[in-house]
Amino acid sequence: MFEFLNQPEVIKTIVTLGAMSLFFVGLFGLLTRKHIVKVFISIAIMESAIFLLFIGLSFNREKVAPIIDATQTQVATMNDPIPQAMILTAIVIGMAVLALGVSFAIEYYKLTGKTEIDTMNEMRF
Amino acid sequence: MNIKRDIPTATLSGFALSAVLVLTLITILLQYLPLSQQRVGDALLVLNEKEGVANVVTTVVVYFRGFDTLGEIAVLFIASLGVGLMLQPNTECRLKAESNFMLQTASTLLFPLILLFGIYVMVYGHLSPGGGFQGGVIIASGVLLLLISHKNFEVPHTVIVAFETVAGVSYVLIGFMGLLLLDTFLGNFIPHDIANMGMLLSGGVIPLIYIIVGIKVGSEMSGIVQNLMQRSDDV
Amino acid sequence: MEFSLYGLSDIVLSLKVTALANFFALLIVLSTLTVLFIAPNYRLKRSFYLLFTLLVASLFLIVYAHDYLLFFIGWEVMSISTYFLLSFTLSKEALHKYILFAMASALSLFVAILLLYSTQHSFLYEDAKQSYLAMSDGVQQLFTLFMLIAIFIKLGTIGFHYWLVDAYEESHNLFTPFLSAMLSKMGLYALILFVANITQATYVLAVMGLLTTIIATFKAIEQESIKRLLAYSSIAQLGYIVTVLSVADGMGGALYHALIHTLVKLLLFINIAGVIYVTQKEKLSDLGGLIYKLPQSFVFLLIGIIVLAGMPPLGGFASKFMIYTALLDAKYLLLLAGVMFSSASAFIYVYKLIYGIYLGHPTHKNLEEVKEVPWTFLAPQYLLASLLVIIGTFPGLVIPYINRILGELNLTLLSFETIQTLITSYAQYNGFVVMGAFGGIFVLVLMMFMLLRSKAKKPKNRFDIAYCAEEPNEATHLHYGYSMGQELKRVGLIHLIAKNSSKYFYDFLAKQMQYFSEVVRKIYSGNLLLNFNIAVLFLIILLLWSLK
Amino acid sequence: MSSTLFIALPLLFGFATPLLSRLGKNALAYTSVLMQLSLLGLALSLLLAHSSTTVELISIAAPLGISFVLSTASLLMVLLFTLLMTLFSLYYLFQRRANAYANESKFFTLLNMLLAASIGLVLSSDIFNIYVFFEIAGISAYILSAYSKTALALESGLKYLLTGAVASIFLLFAIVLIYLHVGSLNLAVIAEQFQLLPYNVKLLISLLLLIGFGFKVEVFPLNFWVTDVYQGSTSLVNALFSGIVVKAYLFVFFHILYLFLPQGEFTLFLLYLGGVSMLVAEVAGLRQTNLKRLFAYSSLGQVALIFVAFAMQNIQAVQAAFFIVIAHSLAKFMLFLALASLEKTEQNMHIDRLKQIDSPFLMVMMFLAMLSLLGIPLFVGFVGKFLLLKSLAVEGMLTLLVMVVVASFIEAIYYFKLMGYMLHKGTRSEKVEVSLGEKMIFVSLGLSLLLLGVFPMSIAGFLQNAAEVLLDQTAYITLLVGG
Repeated sequence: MFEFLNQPEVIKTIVTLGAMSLFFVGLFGLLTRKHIVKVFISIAIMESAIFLLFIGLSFNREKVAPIIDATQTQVATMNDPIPQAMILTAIVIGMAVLALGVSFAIEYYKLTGKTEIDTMNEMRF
Repeated sequence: MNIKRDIPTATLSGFALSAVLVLTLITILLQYLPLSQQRVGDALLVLNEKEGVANVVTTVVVYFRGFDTLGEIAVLFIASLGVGLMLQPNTECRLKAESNFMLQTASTLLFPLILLFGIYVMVYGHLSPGGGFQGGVIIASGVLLLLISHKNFEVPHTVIVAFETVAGVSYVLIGFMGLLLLDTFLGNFIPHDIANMGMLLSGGVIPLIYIIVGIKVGSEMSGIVQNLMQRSDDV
Repeated sequence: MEFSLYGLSDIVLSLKVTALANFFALLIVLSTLTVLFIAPNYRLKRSFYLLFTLLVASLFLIVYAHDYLLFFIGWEVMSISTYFLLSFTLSKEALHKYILFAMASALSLFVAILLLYSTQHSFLYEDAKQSYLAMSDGVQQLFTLFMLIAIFIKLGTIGFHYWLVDAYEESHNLFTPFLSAMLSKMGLYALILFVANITQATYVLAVMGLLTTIIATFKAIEQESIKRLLAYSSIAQLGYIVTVLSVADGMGGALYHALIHTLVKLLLFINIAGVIYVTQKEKLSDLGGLIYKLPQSFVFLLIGIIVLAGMPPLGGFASKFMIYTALLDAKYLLLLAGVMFSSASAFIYVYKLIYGIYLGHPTHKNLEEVKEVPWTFLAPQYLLASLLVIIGTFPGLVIPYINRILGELNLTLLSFETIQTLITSYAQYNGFVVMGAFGGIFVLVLMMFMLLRSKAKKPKNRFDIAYCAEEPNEATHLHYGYSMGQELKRVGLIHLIAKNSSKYFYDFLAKQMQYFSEVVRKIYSGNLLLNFNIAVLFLIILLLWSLK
Repeated sequence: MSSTLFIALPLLFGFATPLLSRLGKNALAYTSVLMQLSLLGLALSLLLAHSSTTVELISIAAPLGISFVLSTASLLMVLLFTLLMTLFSLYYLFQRRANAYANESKFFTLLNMLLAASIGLVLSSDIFNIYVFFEIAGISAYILSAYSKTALALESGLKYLLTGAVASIFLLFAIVLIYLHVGSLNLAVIAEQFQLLPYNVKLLISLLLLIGFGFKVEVFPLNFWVTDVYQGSTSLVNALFSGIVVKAYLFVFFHILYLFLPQGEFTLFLLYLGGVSMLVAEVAGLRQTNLKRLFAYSSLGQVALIFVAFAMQNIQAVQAAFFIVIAHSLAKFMLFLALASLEKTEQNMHIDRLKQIDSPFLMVMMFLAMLSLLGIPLFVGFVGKFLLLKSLAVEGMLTLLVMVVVASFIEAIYYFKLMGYMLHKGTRSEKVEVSLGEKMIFVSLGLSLLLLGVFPMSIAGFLQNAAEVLLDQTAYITLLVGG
């Protein structure tokens, strides 16, 4: 019944639409939310959207995971390992930046009691 | 039902901007994205045979794109340093209440299992899905479990620092060994016979590096989690 | 001497000894030596001399450069070293004013020479004409605009003189002679190069020159500060030169007047430097009656003002004579009338100058105790004054040198017979005879004065004004010269000139700039939401703009 | 084998800092300086060896894996970065007794990580690797910015971090699209195949890259955060930001641009973007009274000038760009270090305080730096500005020429205002102590500004070679892809 979903074109469309709607959510949050934690969440959502887009689009349904074992020795039928490696790296980096940002925000809040980015104006310019 | 509310202009404009951008992106992506493509990854799949590692993703992460991973470790290292700098351990900001006995016992029992699982994932990173990052994060989650269940639990700072220092230094040193022996940084200088593929001791330097990565990620994540935990009360 | 700069083969630079360069180099040497003569009277920091040396070096670079790049480098170094030299005495505002104009001048010169380079890829003077002709009309006008702005600022032409007067007034007394005699001459040198090498922007120069002479002359009349008065006088004198450069055969007169003006301004500024040195007063209304105390200085100032006013028999007359005949020759009668008008008006301020300082009554008590200025001040004045007298007697003396320059620039030569006579196409005069006649009259008058002087009543103190039915005291303005020239403001034109000032324009400009800056500054308020929104908007605009 | 050393050694040092700090209070500082000095020596020996462009492979042949390309252009940047970092460390050592940073070992870790990342950005030939170094440089800069943990510092750190995170999203997006369309991460392979892509895809990727790097190279509509970051951070750290970090980002952005971004209209657009950035920054800085913020505006202007020079895309202009890079790095370094010396007593100096300060030495040094920034002849700043304007004139871009000159004039207004304050005549109450070591650093920087300005031909050939190498994309592709 849902056979048509297996077509590459359809998968591509679904992945793109899904990832981009996630991206939209993140971008909307980034552009409108003021609370610092919400901004961080928005950034995280945008990053995830890109991860999903990448993994979803570079994944070929007809191929298998790139792990060689007794049953799978044919490299031609394996999926591209690079996107996975890249996203692994990117996730860790994103996480690290987020953790650092949150620690900045905590310390800033302790000093000034402010949580909204539009009220961060300690500098008199 | 009156759902009409005052929506700030900033929200509206933000909505409009993000909607327009995303719609444009979708149009371009849907129109032009290629379905299949000759990629560099396919070449790497072929090359992987030489290294005798079953999990090709591991080869790519640790070996073919080893410098990315080194950089990523550096990012994590700096971030944990930064978090440590910002939220310096303060013993007064701890959990206020002691958690109940069942939680304490269960987590004490679970922790060795989690540790073991983490180490397994780490050590078998070149054979099965998983690896240093995943294993390290699993270990850190075990530490987190202990942190939220035990009021006075603390991984000594010096232990964390020792682990991450030793791991970081040995990563770069292994890279230099490769440079000396094989004339390429991070070269696979330990014998790696293809016949051994699938065995625990295979792949030469790759599993070694992934274990180092695991130790480093585990200690750094534990450090970050611990630092954030210890500050979390007074916010 | 040709060489390339920066290891870049496409930039050919050259230094060349030409007659024109030698002429200006001679002026530099003269000014430097005379100025350094009076230096021992002042306690100056070592850095002053260092900067002064740098300044002189840059002047030589300007003069001997044979391409516009080296010229520009010299120009910038001159502006900056002058800045630091001025910083010893100038107030913050005046200093800022000076450097802004100097930078504007340097940067417009920079643009101009780059425009010149853009067509023929050469900075050399020889190629300048061709480069200019290769430009399109719009670029030609742009080039002329930038070049003339650069030159006019340095010359202090009216409208661009805002910095100059303050800088002269507040500069160190040692440095003022040099400022007036040399630095403004560099503007003149640039203008001569421009006119000779590239194009003669006739109408612009004529209008600017005439306006400058007339307005600056009347501005000078109303000044009370000696150095301000002389600053305006400098502007007016350079105005003559700008005017005469606008006509075809004006170069000879311009060079002649440049020489005379250098000598006379050195003389005058050193003279008043001496007066200020012994009296510590800088305003005309604070001085007076110094003729008996400083007789030698008086004589030099007298010589100076005779030259400045362009009266026979001294050198000033010769140069004015050449300017007038050049204008007459070119049938620019309106210009001639204007220049003569302003030249005649100059009598007022030169009289004000000599009266205010040396004649009349001493306004202050301590003026009665001053002594003649030290010999270090007098020695350079002897030299300069005798030069001026010699040129007045033998006006043809410098003609061969000027002819050499004119020949080099491919201009028509001046006629020359003997060194006593000055010959122009309209008239000629014998300087020796004129000097003899005037000298004879002068000796006669002097003798009469000496004879009658013994019969005149001598005042016992400075309040002893026998012919007044008043009893003056300390509060009374004894000095007749006080606010001299103010009454002229009743004349419509003079009132108009005195009332309006370029100050309003520049203040307005500065204020507008500040408002604008305040507005622009708002976007750097560090608001991240704004930044992100604008970034996305920027991306969207670019995307939609160029999407196919 | 040498190019990896430039990255791996500082990284190793960074990882090993906790170990070294156990050895004693000074061991860490001295070994750090020693390591940087040896890197500097290595870079200098490479410079003197005049070797041709070399490719250093990481575990696998060039187009497949990561490789580092050490050409004249990248060597120049490496040399500049190591030199500045060494001088920075030395300066820090000399003034350390008076005001050392808290948690000094972490400070040294961050410095070395920053050095490694900046060099990595310049050397790497793999776009994802560049992303990783982009993040390392960014994250160490965020922490350095927030290091003192005052409200101001934290605010600037947060702002820096947020913009950096957003920038990296756009950059990652671009990289993802590149990989999906081209199937490779190697710059040379991408350069080869990029022109074959559909126009709209090329456009999208270039714009995403522009936004991603635009935040970091401080180009006009994306640079509103910069002044806050400079104001909140300490002057010492600002010296690094404007001396090293921005330069690395600029270099890598244009390296990528020359290799595969669309030419023609896009470059013209970038040129005018640079011109507008410069004008806006200088106008905005006109009325500024906080010194650090003022220098931040000036940095924006100068970086925009470099942007214009790089965007010109011809050898002369790129050579000019390198000259301005050197001039600006040295001069801004000097200014911020001088400011750091002045701010020992009080942070966030107001322009009025310049009247009070009694330190002729620092004043003279600041004069030198400012005059060089303004492009006064005899200083190296002039050479760069002159070469750039000359090439603008030759190309007939008169509007841009006038724009740059007007912006320079506005910059002159506020720099001379500062000088006016410094030359203020009156009693000066605040005596500033400058130790001999600090003086030596200032003097060496000042002398290099003058010497390079008077004898620019000593490096002009090298810079021209660097410009040729940077612009020659076919050679780069041949080197990496082969044939």
